[in-house]
Amino acid sequence: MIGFPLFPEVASTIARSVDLLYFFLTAVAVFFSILIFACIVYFAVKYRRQPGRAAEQVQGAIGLEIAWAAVPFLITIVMFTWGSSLYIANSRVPQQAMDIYVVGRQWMWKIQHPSGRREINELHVPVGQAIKLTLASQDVIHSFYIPAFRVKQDVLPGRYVTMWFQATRTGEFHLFCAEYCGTSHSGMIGRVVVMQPEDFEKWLGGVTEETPAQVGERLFSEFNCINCHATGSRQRCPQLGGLYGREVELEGGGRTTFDEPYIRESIIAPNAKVVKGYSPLMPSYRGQISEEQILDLIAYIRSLTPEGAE
Amino acid sequence: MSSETIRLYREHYLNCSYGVRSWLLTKDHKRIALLFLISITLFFFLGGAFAVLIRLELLTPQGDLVESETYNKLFTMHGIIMIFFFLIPSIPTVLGNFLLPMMIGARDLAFPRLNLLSWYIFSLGGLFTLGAVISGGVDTGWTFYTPYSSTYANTHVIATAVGIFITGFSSILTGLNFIVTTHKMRAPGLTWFRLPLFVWSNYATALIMVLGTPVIAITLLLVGIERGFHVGIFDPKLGGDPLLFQHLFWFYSHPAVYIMILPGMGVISELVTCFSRKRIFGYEFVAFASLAIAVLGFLVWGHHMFVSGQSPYAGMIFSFLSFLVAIPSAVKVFNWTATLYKGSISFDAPMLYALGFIGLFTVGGLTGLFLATLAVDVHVTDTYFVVAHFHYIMVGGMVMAYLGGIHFWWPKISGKLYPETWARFAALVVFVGFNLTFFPQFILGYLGMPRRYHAYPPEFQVLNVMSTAGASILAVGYLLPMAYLVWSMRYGKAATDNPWDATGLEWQTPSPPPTENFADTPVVTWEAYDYGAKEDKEKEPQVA
Amino acid sequence: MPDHSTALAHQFDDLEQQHESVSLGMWIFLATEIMFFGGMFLGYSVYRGIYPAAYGEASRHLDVVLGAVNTGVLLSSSLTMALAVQAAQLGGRRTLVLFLIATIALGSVFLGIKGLEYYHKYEEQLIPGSNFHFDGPNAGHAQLFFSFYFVMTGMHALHMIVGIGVMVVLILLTLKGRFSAGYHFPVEISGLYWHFVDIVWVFLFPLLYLVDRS
Amino acid sequence: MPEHIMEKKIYYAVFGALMVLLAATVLIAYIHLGKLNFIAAVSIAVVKAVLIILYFMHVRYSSRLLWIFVGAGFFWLGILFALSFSDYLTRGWLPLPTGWE
Repeated sequence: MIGFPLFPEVASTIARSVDLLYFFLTAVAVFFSILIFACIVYFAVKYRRQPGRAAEQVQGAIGLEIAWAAVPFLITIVMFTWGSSLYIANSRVPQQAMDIYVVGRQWMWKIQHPSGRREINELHVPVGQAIKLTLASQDVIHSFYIPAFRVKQDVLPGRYVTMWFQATRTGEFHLFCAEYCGTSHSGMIGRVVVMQPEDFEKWLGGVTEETPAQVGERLFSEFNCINCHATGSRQRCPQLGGLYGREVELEGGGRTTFDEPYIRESIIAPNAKVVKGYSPLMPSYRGQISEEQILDLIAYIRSLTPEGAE
Repeated sequence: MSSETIRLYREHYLNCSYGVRSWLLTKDHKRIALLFLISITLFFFLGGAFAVLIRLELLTPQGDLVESETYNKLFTMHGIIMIFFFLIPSIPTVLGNFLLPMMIGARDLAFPRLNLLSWYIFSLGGLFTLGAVISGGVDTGWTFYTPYSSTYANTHVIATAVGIFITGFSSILTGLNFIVTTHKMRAPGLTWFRLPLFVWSNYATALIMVLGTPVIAITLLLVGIERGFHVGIFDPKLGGDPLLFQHLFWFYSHPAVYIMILPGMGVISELVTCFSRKRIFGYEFVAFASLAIAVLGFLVWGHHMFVSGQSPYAGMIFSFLSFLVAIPSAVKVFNWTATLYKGSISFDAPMLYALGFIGLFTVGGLTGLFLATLAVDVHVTDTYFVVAHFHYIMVGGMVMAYLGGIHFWWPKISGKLYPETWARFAALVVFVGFNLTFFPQFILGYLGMPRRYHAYPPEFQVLNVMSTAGASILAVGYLLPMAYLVWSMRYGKAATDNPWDATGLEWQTPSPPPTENFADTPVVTWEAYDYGAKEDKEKEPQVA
Repeated sequence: MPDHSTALAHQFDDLEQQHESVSLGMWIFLATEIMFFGGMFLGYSVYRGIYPAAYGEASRHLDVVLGAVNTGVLLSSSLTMALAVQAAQLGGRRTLVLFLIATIALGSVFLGIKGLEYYHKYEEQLIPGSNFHFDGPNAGHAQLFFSFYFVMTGMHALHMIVGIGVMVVLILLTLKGRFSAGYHFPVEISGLYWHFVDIVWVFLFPLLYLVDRS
Repeated sequence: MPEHIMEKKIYYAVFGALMVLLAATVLIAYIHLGKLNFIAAVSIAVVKAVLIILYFMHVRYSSRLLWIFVGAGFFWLGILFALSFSDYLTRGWLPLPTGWE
């Protein structure tokens, strides 16, 4: 990789489309820069001060003023429309995306695969597969940035954000933290390793670690969640099996999707949104549980099947 | 010449009284302008010293010159000092203070005591910030993003925030003074559409200062409270929203960019007309473009937050509004260029700066479009692309305009001429050095080099070395004017009242002007930049 | 006619120009104050939107009676201030001083009641920070409400203290005979400032005390 | 601009109106109206503020320039609120995470 690159690698499905827009913007910028530079140089030479020739007073021209306000306006409308539609299109996560959880903290990225494999400052992904990242920060704001994929997302404390990408070629790419986060901000870097699916499977299988769902199951007892949420008891709290991804009705009206943010909120601030028919009895686990543990619990809850289905 | 000898004994604002007291208690806007000139020059070179250290550190990818902690403090202090203590006050408090009353035919600003107070407040805020620097510095970045600044940083956040908070009042007082002065103190006959465009642009700047600055004040106050008492206002652990800070911060800090550039645009309008001997092309459009920028500038702050977790709908609204603010800037550039058409152009040093400004501002403005475009901004935000873009606006634009203005009005301010050859040479050095420093950073940015990095991957080194080389040239370019302007105060040739043969009312006063500016209040019957009439008059045979 | 030459500053041509400049300047200053308080109002509103229940609960810990009485007191002080300005316009120095004293008195009553309320909050451990105590599941978000309560009312009270200081100076200047029917801008712009502080409270009262009382 | 001296009568009338509005705002707060409670509270506050600005602060009899600057302060406050809430009110619109604590 050492050398003198002038353009970043193109390694994701969206990279080309972003580059195309970038080339358009560059073309517009170059055109207008050259136009202005050329006019300045031409006028400066042609109308340089010469004895015997005075300046000719030109007051202005309404037509020109309208033209050079309207033309840039129209061009920016194109930029806006193109940029926004591409942005919206790029933020739509494909259905078949593989879930990977990321926790940022000063100053490292902790990454967790659904199979249980964990890694730090490295992200291994298979080529040609859409990857959906769910990210949280343990402390300050970070930003997950992979230049070769043209993706970047600030990672916030107290909230989940998502991003996705699909790598188009194998190789190693830079992973940066792009939001200043303190002393070792520039050390919060790593690499994204894109592998052939077979190699990726091999890599995944190479280590036998507990899967997040298994860790979550253990935490489920350790944090005494099981005392109330055990399968079979339905007096005090809702059944968790099979709820993931469904809409639930809330006490006091309203509905919400039973997804990662809602599960997280229910652990940290259980009584903010209580499912209809239940009382706000659950204690808050704020401060007692780490972001990674919450992600494990979510993985476990996702793995639960509805009662009686087993 | 006999007029020369008379000049020697004439009383003016510099020699009407002597001693430290006469300066520290002055209510004369011209003396206060010089007090500001001295203060912000000190801050400029301090901020510049930090910049030099940053560039030296980035010469090698390993980050081996200073520790990362030190590096973080360097770029933070560079940003804070350059933005709050140099760029924002620079043209308004120095050239604006000096020229605004003279340009509108007034004896002083509307509130001279507030004007002096503004300098004291500025100095107090500056001392606070310097105190924070000396006692160890601050490392949050000039943006003070929470919760890093409110909870995690171990440096002198509160002292620095207090310094900026105090300085904000200086900005408010200056803005208030300019608005009232422009409305109420114009000479008879000087209607709004006869005003020099420098006055329009300073008026627009003053509006932003007055309406934006209080918001940064309360924002920093809340950060201080959060940091001191941990009540949760910006702390997600206690239910706060860090993005609320970003909204409040950028509500001021984006318009603050226009505080920096608008007065520069005003200077350019004066310079381009004078050295082309022409009335400005499309006066009304340039004038209203200033006001449009001041208003639209308040509607675009969310483009700093496209990847921050802000709602994508808000992102689209802000993206659209950001494109709108590009239009008045484009209109200005086209009008300046058109002003050259059929002019009689001379290339004195101020004009070189002005032409440099137009070119660099064009590049800076056009690259701003990349950052307003949502899909591209996702990739380039928080990279060196942004760094390059805003330096093109602020250093390529604003500092060029400031230097051009200082040169142009130096004869009026000091009563002395600067050495023209040296000045042209310095202008070229600045232009070359600037481009070499910051153009490579656009490429670095699209390559993906994040900003605020103390160490970086080795493949970025070549471009970084170019940038550092440019910075050394740029440093020389800034030191040169400092040297010869100081030299000229003592050894320069005495300036005539109107060495550029310019039209503004300020040139109708003697150089340097007397304390009261005008012996009699002038009555204005002509348009601004009436160079045509001036040339015609000169063509008429002089009647003895 | 009183002598105007001492009142007219050298940079102005006449008193009318000076008068207009001064009152325009004051209004611009008030615009900055609107934005200053506006930042706090924005923070307050954002969290009220996110945590309506906690805001309702926390707000019920404030004393409506004291708040309403204080609003009445402050509105009365605005009346006396308006009358003071009128007295100044008419050149009545005695009435001017009396009305200024009345305004100071009412302002002090307001601050006294405010202090009493703060003291109650202190006793109830409702001051945000390490000693904050609030029953129920919404404690953390109630703390946010009280943070804004103290910051906003505290900033407001600080403005009142400044206003009272200004009025003391005005009284001294009046007694020295500085003001007349022709020259009284300082009284007038101080009045503007005082009314502005009143307006801030007009919004603070319902937003802080009456969030969810029904 | 000749100075306009208002009659005492007007001051008292405005003061009376302000006190009535104060009573109204307290009373309405105790009637359950749902979202209207908030709207009523803010509307009454706005009316009170306008009364104070127009009469106590003499803006009604002031130059157009003053009207512009009075308006500008509130207009800019409106910008701050409108665009900030363009974010907060639309965050839940997309199936994007809204996992607020």
